[in-house]
Parts: sequence; structure tokens; C-alpha cells
Amino acid sequence: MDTVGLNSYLLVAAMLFVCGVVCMAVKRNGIGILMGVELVLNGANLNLVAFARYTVLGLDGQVMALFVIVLAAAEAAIALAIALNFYNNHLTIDVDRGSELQG
Amino acid sequence: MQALFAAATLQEFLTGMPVPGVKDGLSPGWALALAAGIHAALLFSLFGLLPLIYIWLERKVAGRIQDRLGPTRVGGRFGWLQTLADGVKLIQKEDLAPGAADRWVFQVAPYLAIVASFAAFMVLPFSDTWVAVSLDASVFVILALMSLEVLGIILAGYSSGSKWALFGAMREAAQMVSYEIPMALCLLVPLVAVGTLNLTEIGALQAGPVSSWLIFHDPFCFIAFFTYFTVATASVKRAPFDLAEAESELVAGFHTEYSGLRWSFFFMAEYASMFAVSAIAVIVFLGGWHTGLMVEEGLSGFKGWNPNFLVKDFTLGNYLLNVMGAKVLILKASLLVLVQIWVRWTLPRLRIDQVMTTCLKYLVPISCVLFLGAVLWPLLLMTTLKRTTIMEDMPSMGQLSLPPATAAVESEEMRGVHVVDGSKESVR
Amino acid sequence: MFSTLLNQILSDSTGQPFGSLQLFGPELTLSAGIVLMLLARLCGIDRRLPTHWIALWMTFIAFSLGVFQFVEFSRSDLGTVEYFSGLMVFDRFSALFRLGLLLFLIFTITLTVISGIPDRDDAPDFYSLLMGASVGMLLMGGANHLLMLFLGVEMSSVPSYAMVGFLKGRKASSEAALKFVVYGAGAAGVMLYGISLIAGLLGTAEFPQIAIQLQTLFAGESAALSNPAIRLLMLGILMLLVGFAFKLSVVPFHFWTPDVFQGASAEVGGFLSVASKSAAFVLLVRTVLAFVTPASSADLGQIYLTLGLGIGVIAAITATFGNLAAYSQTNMKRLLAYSTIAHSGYMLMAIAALIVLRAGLEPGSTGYDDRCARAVEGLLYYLAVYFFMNLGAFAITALIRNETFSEEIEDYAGLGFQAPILAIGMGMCLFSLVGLPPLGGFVGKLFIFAAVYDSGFVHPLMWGILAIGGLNTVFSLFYYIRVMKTMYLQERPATARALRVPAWSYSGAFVLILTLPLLLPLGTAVQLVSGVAKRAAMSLFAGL
Amino acid sequence: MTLEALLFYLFAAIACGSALAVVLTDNVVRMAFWLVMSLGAVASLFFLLEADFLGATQLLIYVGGTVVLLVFGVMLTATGPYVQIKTTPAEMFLGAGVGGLLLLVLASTVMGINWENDVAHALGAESEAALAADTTVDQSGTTGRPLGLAFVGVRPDAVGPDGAATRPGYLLPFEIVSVHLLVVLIGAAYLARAKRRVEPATDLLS
Repeated sequence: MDTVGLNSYLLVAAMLFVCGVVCMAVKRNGIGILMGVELVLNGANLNLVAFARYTVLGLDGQVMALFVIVLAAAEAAIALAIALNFYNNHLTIDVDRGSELQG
Repeated sequence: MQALFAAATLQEFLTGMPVPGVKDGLSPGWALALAAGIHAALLFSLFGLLPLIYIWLERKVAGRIQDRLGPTRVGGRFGWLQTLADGVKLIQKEDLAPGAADRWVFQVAPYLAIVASFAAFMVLPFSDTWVAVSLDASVFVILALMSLEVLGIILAGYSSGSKWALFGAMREAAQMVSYEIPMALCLLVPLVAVGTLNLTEIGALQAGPVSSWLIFHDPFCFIAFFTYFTVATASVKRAPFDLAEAESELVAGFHTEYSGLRWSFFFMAEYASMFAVSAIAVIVFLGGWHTGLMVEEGLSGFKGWNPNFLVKDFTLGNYLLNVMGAKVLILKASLLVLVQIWVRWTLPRLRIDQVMTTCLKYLVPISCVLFLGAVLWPLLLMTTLKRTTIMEDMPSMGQLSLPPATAAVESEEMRGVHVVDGSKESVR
Repeated sequence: MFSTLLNQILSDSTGQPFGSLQLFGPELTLSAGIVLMLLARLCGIDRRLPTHWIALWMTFIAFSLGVFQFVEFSRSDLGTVEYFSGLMVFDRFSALFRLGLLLFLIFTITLTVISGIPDRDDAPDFYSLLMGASVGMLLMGGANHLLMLFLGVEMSSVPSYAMVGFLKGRKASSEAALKFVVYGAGAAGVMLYGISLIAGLLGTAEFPQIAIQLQTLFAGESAALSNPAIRLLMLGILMLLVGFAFKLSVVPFHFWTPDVFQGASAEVGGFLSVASKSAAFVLLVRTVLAFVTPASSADLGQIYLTLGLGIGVIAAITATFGNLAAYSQTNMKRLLAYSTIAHSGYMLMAIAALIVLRAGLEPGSTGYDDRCARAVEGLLYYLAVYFFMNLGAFAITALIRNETFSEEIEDYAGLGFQAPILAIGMGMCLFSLVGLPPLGGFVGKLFIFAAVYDSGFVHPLMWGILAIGGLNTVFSLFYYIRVMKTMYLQERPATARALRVPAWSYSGAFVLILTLPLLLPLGTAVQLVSGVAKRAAMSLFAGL
Repeated sequence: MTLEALLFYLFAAIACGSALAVVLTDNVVRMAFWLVMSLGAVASLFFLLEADFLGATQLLIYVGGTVVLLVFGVMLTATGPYVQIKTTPAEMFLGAGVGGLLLLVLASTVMGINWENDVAHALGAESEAALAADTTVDQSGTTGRPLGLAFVGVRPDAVGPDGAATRPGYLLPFEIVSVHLLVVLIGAAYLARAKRRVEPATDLLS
């Protein structure tokens, strides 16, 4: 318990990942699902940074994590624009509520 | 831990202190925790005290500008204790939450705002070696921490269950997206000149006469200061950018439904943030804790005075110099706060679309041009004057690391080796 | 330090005749095109010079650069060139893919000009998104690093989300975009988690290093699933495959495809169906070759074999599902979406064959390399044919929509006589999609099935998959024929809008140009195309 | 227990607990609040992992940017006073089951590996390339500079015996991601703005 190693960080990351996946699965609201995605990406980032600290992956892990943060922001921006557009057309952001497409 | 705590000096002193019930006295870890606690308490007292003074100042200045006297009764002729009396009143008030509010978020939101505002103080250096946490990328960190305050405000506005508050929150969100970019870009302009993100190093580089302040480093820095100050005013929601509260249109904006202590938290956060952005401006542009009158150089012999103090590396002379530095910094920052107050009672409020136009359509391009200019400036000087600054004694990339590429690498390696060795220096 | 960097970027520092920037020319041209379109709008030039000319010209320049590089590179006899300090790789495979994609982009832009889907105001936005997504796909084609893999996938998907929602006033379009972005972001997240596990376990993210690290990591120990490191690796690979499966709309990650294709305009559907899929397949080939190496230990080979067979089974299920679900469709775009799923299944069979062949090797040997190359060659050939037949089908759908304002199959009644050029073109595309003998699709299927047959010698299950693939071809005939039946055997209702698309109009010429290559396999063209594909495929294998 | 371990457990608990709260909460705004707590705790973990630049980026872009964007989205699309997401107990049960299983698999795998002895040893000792690049991020936590250098394509932290860099420089992604951001910005602006219609486009191929 005294020393915190790589395993502990990976465990936290796994927890974040699983919470994100479950969140994506059970929420219907578009923005709720996006929050799940953010959790998943954060789990991955925590993995990368922990590996960067403890293994030979080194700085590359941090570089990748930085890119992920930037890409996630871009993705969130597009997703939000699409959600707003969807709302303008449907007056809801429930993914299931859309009725035009029988999917 | 990578961050260099100012508490490390105190930790050394506290380690091994006899504690009843513990065999070897205080362990290093707990000593650090205790030292950090003491430092946090010191910082928090400043964090609490500054708004108290600024609110009084605001009322006095507002009164004078409107040809009134302002507070005159509590605590003598000038109403010194007016804010304290207000505070006592606010604590006694009932803590209300409207029925339509999302009660739990409503109650938590003020804490989010005040914690974010306080966290910014942690990385703010007050003097040469006076900083709670010395980080290498402290400019970046402080911007990040201050951006969190907005979240508290948005959540507060949204959870109030009132349309005025919601409008205020949405305006704040829209305003935030527009001011953050020019703010960061303007801060980058002087950073290009010094080549470091560490506020302590930036401050230390501006020792000497007024001409060595970064605002006078090149024309772009000069303009960048005013641009930054404009955007910083927007970032702390002060008039003419106080759209989030806009008391003449939105009752009181995001804090319409708040009362008592939680309401006062927002005010504490606002005034503390005013100080924080001003202090950043002072450190990055206006010479930090240096008077600019060469007083420090005159007193530098005083530094090692009374060396045989209880704590290692601690001298009374150095301490007194630091006190002076901190006072200079706070005074300079307070002057900028005074300007913000003055502006508030002078200029009319902009509309939200005008705010966004100002920030996005004008200030972003302006700051981009400034940034580009700052990057090209050394090249221009190199081709004409054969050096990177106009005057010889100006702070430049050269002082820290020259030539930029290799020296940066070397200094990085040196620093890395140094700390890996295990020798824990306190604050640089 | 910086001077060597500049040297590496601008010219040769390692004795190679290609500098990084030079190799990156087409991507840079496309990026410049995006900026140019933006500036043109800013200065009001787009009022006088339509934006699609800028897009078309920049793409054409990029394509010419690609041709130039391809020729130069073929002449120089180099195997592979890593550029940008090993982040990207350039070989005949990526050069060919780049050519194909840029040509496809030219076709797509021409189609949008003819069908007029972005109007004048929105054209800069649309073409920026289109070219931005293409840059991402080009990155996917040459990715040599896990970061570039993720970056490429993101760069190609995120603009696609916006493109799907481009008809923003339409309910269906915005709904399709929301579904796409939500599920796409989720799949990308899972994929990234897998990448983080793999990179962390192996301590590297570069493709060439991955093989070396795999070898060293599992050299001494048993590489059975009881070893947690192997389990972690497999979890990572599975999560990576989830991302790919989403991009390729492989069952069970296909559910977004019909909705998205129906909601998006047919032009965007064609782009997603061909460009995005082929980029993902090319990237998948690279990933597979990085992970599945004959040099890995025998235990690992066994696990990879299972993985390959699993992918084969999933490919068979995907093809079957796509074909069966297409039966009940009444909307043309939805039908084409299910057809896309089915074709992903076919092409995934080639990947499965590749994995099985590679995994079945004894450690260290290169015996099956020629057969592996044949699997990749088959995939490339299929992609080349798929380019024409699928884009053709989507383009004709778009052209018919422009005339009749409908994409329902029942509204196609009697088109065979009213617009013969469209109907004949559609017929050729659909029969080629089925894989009927004289057309290009037949040869493509033949190549892939041959590769699957080869892999059957490693594990007989692949022969079963081959049989399912063959059966599927028969299944698919019926629903494609239904469309033809509606066009030719049903009377056009008197109330329906009349079509006037003569063969000598822009639309007619476009359809002709797209569909005529499908007839080419009749002659020596098969050898020509397959020769290029073969050389490209062989450049991936050092042993050949 | 050292201070570092204490801080780790504190932030890890906040991160995991808040992530769980994101899943269990039905109210979107509260979800956003818990998300902020979780992401903030992850940023603190970054600081603990000696990645101060990354921690600050996480705070600035994720917590200060992305989440504000999400909350903004909630406010713009809220029909009722507070958007509630109803999750049926059956769904929740299924989600909990599948999630628990996934967590079990991941956790057992991750905890089963002895990183210091098995993996690092195997990779470090036997692989030439890994040995050369065997420089984990230096312990000072001042990663801003090495990160910046890596972005312009120079890797002083990973230099082989012959003086050549053993790890890639990231100039290409650093530059190309700006193209991506530009495209995304164009797309998002297009989708979010109201349609300007001047005249219907009639002239094709003009």
C-alpha cells in the first residue's frame, strides 16, 4: 500500500474507462453520451501518462496524451454543433427520440 | 513530487520536531503537510484580506466619481471597516435556495468558483522566492486554474432555476469562449521575449531599471499589455464587460438567487481574481516585485544579514527584502485594480454581441499580429543591430538560454540531472 | 540539431532521394486548398470564381504530384521510405492508395458540381470538410505510428460527421449526424484505450518497433493466454479492432451505417462508402502486418491464428447480414448501405486470410509471403473496382434524386426507358456489385476468394468461410435484381415526374466515365491493374 | 504511508467516485459537475505523474473548455427546467453487470502484470532500441520544454549512442492537427450558424 506503482494508476484508468463505456451504453441524451466518451478518453490518457512515467514509453506517452486532448476538444466541438442542429430540428437531444430513420 | 513547494524550507525545520506519541518526531511527509498547511493559511489570509480592502476601495472610488462620499461611518471617518461589517451581516443572513433550483448544484457552485480563484494564488509568486508552488509552466497553470472559476459561475446560473440567472450564465459562457484566446495570446508575446513559462523566472529577469520591464521590451509587448488588460477585465467580468451580472437588465445575473455567505463567495472570488489577473500583468509586463528604481541593487548586500537563524538557508535580510518585494508587487497590482474600478464607474456596459465582436473579431487578430510581430522582432533586430534587444541590458532570450535551441536543451538536461540526484532545492 | 531536422524535412539526409516535405506534397496541396477556399470567401472571390474550381484544381495538382511521386518512386527501386522521422511510411502500397483516393476525390467533387449539393454559399464549407477528411485518409494510408493511426482516423471521421449533417435543415440528416458522431466518438475512445494499452505494454508506438518488442517481450516466456501480458495485449488489439470495425461497419458495429447513409446526401454516402472504407482497409493491412509477424513466438502465432479465424467468421457474418438485411429495404440509399456492409464483409475476408496466412507460419520463415501478398493484392484490386461500382451507384442515385426528388426504389419504376443512360449505368454497377462474370466485381471477388482458398491450407475453417462468401454472392443477386426489375419491368406512373438525362449531358458523360471501367476487365486490363496492385502489395513484404 | 501515496489515493478516489457518479446521476447538469470533478482529479494525477504541462493542459482545455462547451450545450438544448435522463432499472442492471465484468477483466489483467520485473526487464535488457531510449521522463516534472522540443521534431531525451534520435519527433502531427482544427472549426461554424440564403443556386458548372 505504501508505494504507488504503475498498477494503481492503470486500475484508476480502467475504472474511468469502464464508467465511460457504461455511461455511453445507458444514457440516451446525446450530451450524456459525450460525457461518457470524455471519461473513456481520460482513462486512455491516464494510461498513457502513467506509462510515460513508469515504462520505456517515456515522453512519447505524454505527447500522445496531449494530442488526444486536442483531438477530443475538436470532436466535442463538432458533436456539440451537431447536437444543437439536431435540437433545432427535433426539439430534443434524445438519440432514441429521432424517428425519421428506422434504426 | 515534482512541484517545488515553498513549504520545503519550513518542512526541513519541522522534520524531527518532537510530537507527543510519535517516536522519531515528525516524519518528513507529515512535516511537509503541516508546512503546506501553514503556507496555505498564510495565503488564504491574503486571499481574504485583499477583497476586503478592494470592496471598500470600490465603494469609496464609486462614491467620489459620483460626487458622493461613500461609506463614512463604520470604523472612523473613512469607513475603513465597512466591508467587515458587511461580512458580519452576510454571515448572519439566511442561506436561501429557491424552490425551483437544483438545490445541490446551487449550493456547491460558489465553492467551485472560490476554490478556483484561490488555487490561482498558489502559483502566483509574490517575491523572488515567495511562491507557494513553483512550477515550470506556471503561466500556463495559472491561466488554466483561473478558467475554472467560470464553471462555478455557469453552474450557479444554470442551477438557480431563474431565467435571469440562466441568461447570466449563458452570457458568461459565451464571453469566456471569446476572451480566453486573446488572453493567452497576449501573454505569449512577452513570453517569446524571455523564453520561459515560469512566472518566478520572468519576474527575476526584470530586475534593474524601469527600462528592463518587459512592457518596454519591444513595441509589441507594449501594445500587448493594454490588450491583455482589456481582456483580463473581461475575464473577471468587470464593467464594461460585466454582462454576466448586468444589474440593470438581469437583476443580478448569475447570482440573482444567492444570498448570504454563498453570495459573498462570488464577490470574494471576483475581487481575488481581479487581483490575480493584475498580479499576472505586473509580473509579466511591469517588472514584478522590482521597484524599477534600482533599490534592490542598492540593498543586495543586505541579503545575507543575520544568517544564523533557526532554519537553514534562511536569513533575516533576505526575508525583509522579500517582504519589500511582495509589498511592491501588491501595490502595483492594486494600482491596476484601481484602474479596473475606475473604468467600471466610467464606461457604459457593452452588449453581449459587442463583447464577442470585440474579443473575437478585433482582439484575436490583434493579438495574433502582436504574437507574429514578437516572433519576428528579434530577427529584425538581428539583421539591423546585430543583437536581439534594443538596449544591452534588457532581458532577452539570451540571458536565459542562448542560442535558444541548444541552450534550452542543455539547461533542461542540467535541471533534470540536478533533481534526479535527489538534492531537493527549495524555491529557486 | 535543428539543421539536421530541417535537412530531413526538406531534402535527403539519409541518402534517400525523397525529402519528407516532398513526399507530403499531396497532403500539403489539399491543406493549402482548404486555406485558399477560406481566403477566397474572405476576399469575396467566391462570388466570381466558384469555389469548386479551387477545390478541383488543388485536388488535381495533388493528384499530379501523386502521379509524379508514384512514377519517380517506381523508377527508383526503393522498398520503403520512412519520413517525418518514422511517423509515416511511403511505399508503392501507400503511393497507389494515395493515387486512388485523390482520383476518387476528383470524381466526388465533379459529382457534387453536377448534382449541385452544396449551393454557392455553402460550397467552401463543404469542400473544406471533404478535403480535410481526405487529408486524414491520406495519413491513414501511410501511418507508421499508433499516434498517426489515431490521428488519421480522427481526422477522417470528424469532418465526416459534419458532412453527414450537411443538409442541416433536414430532420433525417441531423439525426444521422448525431447518431454518427455519438457512436463514432465512442468507438474512437475505445480504440484509443486499446492503443494506450498496446503502446504502454510494448513501450513503443512505432509500427516497425512493435514487431521487435513483441519478439523480445515473449521470447522467453509462454505466450499463452494465462500470461497477463498476453491478455493485456489481446485486450488492446481487440479494442483497436473495435475502432476499425466501426469504421468498416462490420457486424456488430454496423448499426450506424444504414441510418447514416440514408440521412446523408448520396454524394456524402458515396464518399463514406468508398474513401473512408478503403482508407480503413489500407490502415488495417498496415496494422496487421505490424502486429502479426512470422517472427513472433509459436504460442503467439496460435493466438493470432484464432484471431484471424474469428475475424473470418465475423466477415462471413457481416457479408451474410448485409445481404439478408438488404432484402426488405425500400430506400435506395439504405439498400446501398447494407450492400456496403456486405462488401466490407467480403473485403474483411481478405484481411482474415492475410492474418491466418501470416500466423500459420513457423517463427522466422517467410514461406507464405507470396500468398500474403496475393491477399493484399486481391484487396487492392477489389477496392479499385469498388471505387467505380459503388461511386457509380451512389452517383446515379444522386442524379435520379435531382430529377425525381425521391430515393425510394418504387419511384424508380419505368426509368429504364425514360433515362436509359442512368438505368444502364445503375445496372452495370449493381451487377458488378453482385459479381457477375463479365464485370469488374467478378474479378475482384475471384481474387479475394482465391486468397481465402489459399488460407484454407493453414486452417480448413477458411474454406467454410469461402463457401459462405460464395453463397452470399448468390443471395445478393436477388435484391439487386429487384431494383432492375422496378426500373425495366414496371410502368412509369403518369403522375411521376419525367426524367430528362440524355447521354450527352454532363450527368450522362459522368455516368459513362464511371461505369465504363467496369467493362474493362474483359480485356487485358485485368493484368494491368492487378500487376500494379501486385507490385504495391509485394512492396509490403520484405521477403519478396 | 507517504504523502505521495496519500495524495494518490485521495485523487484516485475522487476520480473514480466522480466517474461513477456521472454514470449514476440522471440530471445532465449534475453529470457535468461530476465530470468536472473527475477530470480535475485526473489532472491532479497528471501532476503526481510528473506531467505538469499535461496537467495544466487538461485543466485548461478539458475542464475549462470542453466541459464548459458541454454545459453550454445542455443549456441551449434544455427543454424542461432540468434535463433528466431516465434510465430504466433493467438497463442500469445490465450496464452494471457488463461494466463490472469488463472492469474485472481489465483489473485482473492489469494487476497481474509485474511491470518492474517482467516487462521493463524484458524490454529494457534485450531490446537494443529500447535500451537506447530507456529514458523515462525526468523526475523534475518540468516537461514543458522537452514536450515543446518533441513537437518541433527534436528529441534530446532519446538520443542513441551514435547521437541520432531513437524516438520520432512529432513535427508532422503538431502541424497537421492545426489543419484538422481549422476544418473542424469550419464544420462546426457551418452547422451552428443560421442558413444564409441569398439566391438558390441554379447555375451548375458555371
